[in-house]
Amino acid sequence: MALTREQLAQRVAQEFHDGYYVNLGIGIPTLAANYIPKDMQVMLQSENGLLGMGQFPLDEEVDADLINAGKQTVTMVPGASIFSSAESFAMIRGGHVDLTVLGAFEVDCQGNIASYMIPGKLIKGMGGAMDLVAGADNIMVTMTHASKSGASKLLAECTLPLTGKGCIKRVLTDLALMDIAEGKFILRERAPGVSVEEIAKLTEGELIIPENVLEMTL
Amino acid sequence: MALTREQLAQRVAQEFHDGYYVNLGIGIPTLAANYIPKDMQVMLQSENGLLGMGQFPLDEEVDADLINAGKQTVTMVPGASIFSSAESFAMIRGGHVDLTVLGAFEVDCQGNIASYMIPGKLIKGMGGAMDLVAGADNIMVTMTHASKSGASKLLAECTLPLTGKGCIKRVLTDLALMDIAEGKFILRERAPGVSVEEIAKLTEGELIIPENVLEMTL
Amino acid sequence: MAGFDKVVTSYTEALEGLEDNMTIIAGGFGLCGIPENLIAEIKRRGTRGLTIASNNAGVDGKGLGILLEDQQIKKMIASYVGENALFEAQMMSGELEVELTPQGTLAEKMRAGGAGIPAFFTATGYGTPVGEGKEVREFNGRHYILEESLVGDFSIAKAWKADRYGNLMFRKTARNFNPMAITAGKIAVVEVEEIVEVGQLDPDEIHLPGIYVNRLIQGTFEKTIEQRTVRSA
Amino acid sequence: MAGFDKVVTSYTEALEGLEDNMTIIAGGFGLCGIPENLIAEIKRRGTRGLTIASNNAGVDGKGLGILLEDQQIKKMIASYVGENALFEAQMMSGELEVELTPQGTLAEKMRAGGAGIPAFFTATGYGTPVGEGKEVREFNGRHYILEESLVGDFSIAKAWKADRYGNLMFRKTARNFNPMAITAGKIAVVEVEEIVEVGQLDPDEIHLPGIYVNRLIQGTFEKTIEQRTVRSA
Repeated sequence: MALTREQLAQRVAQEFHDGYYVNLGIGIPTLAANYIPKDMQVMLQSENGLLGMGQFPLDEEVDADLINAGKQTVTMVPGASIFSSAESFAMIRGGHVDLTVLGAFEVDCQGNIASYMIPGKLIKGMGGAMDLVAGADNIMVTMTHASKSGASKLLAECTLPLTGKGCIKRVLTDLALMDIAEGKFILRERAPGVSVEEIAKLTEGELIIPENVLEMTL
Repeated sequence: MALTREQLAQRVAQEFHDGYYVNLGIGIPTLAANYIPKDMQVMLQSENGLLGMGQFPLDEEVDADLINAGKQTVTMVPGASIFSSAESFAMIRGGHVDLTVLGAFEVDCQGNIASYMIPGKLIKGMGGAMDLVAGADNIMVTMTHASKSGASKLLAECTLPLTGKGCIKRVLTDLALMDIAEGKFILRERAPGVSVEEIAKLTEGELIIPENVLEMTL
Repeated sequence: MAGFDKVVTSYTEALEGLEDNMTIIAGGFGLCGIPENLIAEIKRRGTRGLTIASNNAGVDGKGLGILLEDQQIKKMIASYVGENALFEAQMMSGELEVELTPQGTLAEKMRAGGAGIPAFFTATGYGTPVGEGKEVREFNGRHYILEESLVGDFSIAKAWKADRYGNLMFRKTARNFNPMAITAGKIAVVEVEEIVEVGQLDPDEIHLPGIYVNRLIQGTFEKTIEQRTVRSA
Repeated sequence: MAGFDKVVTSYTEALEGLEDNMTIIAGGFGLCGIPENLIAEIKRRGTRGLTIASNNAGVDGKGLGILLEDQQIKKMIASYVGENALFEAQMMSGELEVELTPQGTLAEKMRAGGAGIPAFFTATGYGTPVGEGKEVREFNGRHYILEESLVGDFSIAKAWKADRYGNLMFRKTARNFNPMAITAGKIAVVEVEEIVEVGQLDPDEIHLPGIYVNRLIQGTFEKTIEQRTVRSA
């Protein structure tokens, strides 16, 4: 069975380590914050200028001056700090954030990512995504493995305009977890009940299948 | 009569305008702060990270954490602000300081300045001087017109390593005030009792002498 | 106004000298920390042909979005232009020129503009449409592109508290692009919620020194929330 | 140490991993805001062949000056090296390599190093010995030189107050180079006068977020004044 959004978020959360500063993109990555293990501290960076983002506010706590990068009202945890956009991206570009998780339209086996534009159809802009993928060493992309019509999103070469070149090393889809190295996808884990064959069929870029492919534990 | 240090400082102070942010170098420039007219507000920038430098502290006010660029203990005026060295030089390099006054060993009629090094003899470093001369539009250099042995310091071409190239437009010496334009010194004012001939004799670079050369009023 | 007192008392005075075809650098992120009343004043003045650098273009009917209604903006330099149907329509039709710029690059271009740095290298955008036509150089085995700084004829921004000298404090994430935007404008105009007397702000707690500010005005703010998201108790 | 608690309890632990021939970025201006005890610990460890980037090299017997006594420093990157006879002697004799760097360029090189910017253009030093061998480029009719950023294996710095997560506040002009120096070190070690509990610092008043800090230690400081200059009442 393909992973649900909640299951994707759970698997993302397994990438967290105690003491990690993490930037979570809009959508599934943001959900992962709900699955931080109780005995672990993770601090969330929001690229509009907040380190130590907390949960959504109670109705009476709502503050128009306190939002996240998705423009949602948020709160701060103890130990949070506020800074300018230049400082925020100094932090990101300088590689000080330990883990970045974000969505994409396409990823290819060269580590390229396309996530911000579908020419002629969708032009919303890259926001901070280009800086995030260029700045982080440790990036996880989350996306569906294929389109609804069954077209692979894990390509030999991205077809859409790139967000970043050669920067993605790990992709989590609803079917599998893969690393990217030396121009190939390497299958690391399969979603519970999903076969290696099914994953291979829906992966257009070259896929290495090691002898042991673990089933994800969620 | 050549100007005294105090007179030089008085003449420097005539360059101030109400509302000017000013960076004063060590020595005579710093003395100019004593001659800010009573009805005028001038704010002093110290490049180690202080805007709004006040007078020296009373003995009981001395604070090791509050010094100027000359490492002297100082105070702050109301409305002062503190910032990092990067911010301080962003301010300077970005041209936000209205007037910079600093000393020099040599100036030439191309607007070059040498002030930080005498090869084989004196190597103290440039500190902030190179940033100051590169960043400011409005710079006044103060220096003696000639060495004790009578060698001109206002040259056709500097002989010492440069602090900045083509950046000086105004020089105040103990004998004269000169502008620099199109490869020439232009005599603007002479010190009280000093003749145009004497100034010309001690100026090696090409000197333009307009019809009216005012005597300085101090 | 004398000495370092930057306070002006009307929005007309605040934007005096703003003319057609000028470049404006604007603070704010989404509708958070935007100079609402200065934007309204630009609309009132009817200034046209503007180039505006701002992370977003507001939403329909709010923020910089209101300047699109009468086509006052010729060109936007922004990182994200979603949430704005009119914007998309004008961009698609070619009425509005758009230079999509990564958020961190945009912030750094403003900072560099204010700091006298004409250009810098960044890995952001290398190998993407953003890098097209830009110089590529390798440092320590990685590829970087050369980005030039941004300066504006005016900058418009919003802060929380100021003293009369224009020393500024920002509040929470309404800080965002505001400090850098201010440094990058030849004439920097800032509106704030509160102006206090000189000496009332702790010099160590000032977020941006008044040297960058040319005009200061106290306003009242609507502070529209784009995504009001709450949890239950 | 768990989670984000950066506090270490000994100076030995604070500089664990510092080895011969490493590069250190140091905060401080003159003797103001210098990491006194971390410098003393480097002397105690006897680490040699160091490259140190710091605005000054201390004075004889104080600050980084004490590392010159046993010739622990191979190379200094500094803007001003006056007030230090031993320094001048070692420089003149060629024992000590010195890369004189303008103060603003040095600050920006540290900031760039921490911010992932490998190089930037600046007018500072164009046409001077500092510009020799560096690329020159014209932007808008002015000449600029290309300066590369600085990163260190370690950075050592001093702040005033911190919470246990390493969020920092500096005091008066002891701020100086400290914030940038911290960002430019792979392992950033900061000593402070006071460590408070998490949540006690206002997020809007933090000068440097703890994300840049790896190790934090509370110390006591001598705070030598170089030029005690007073006025009479």
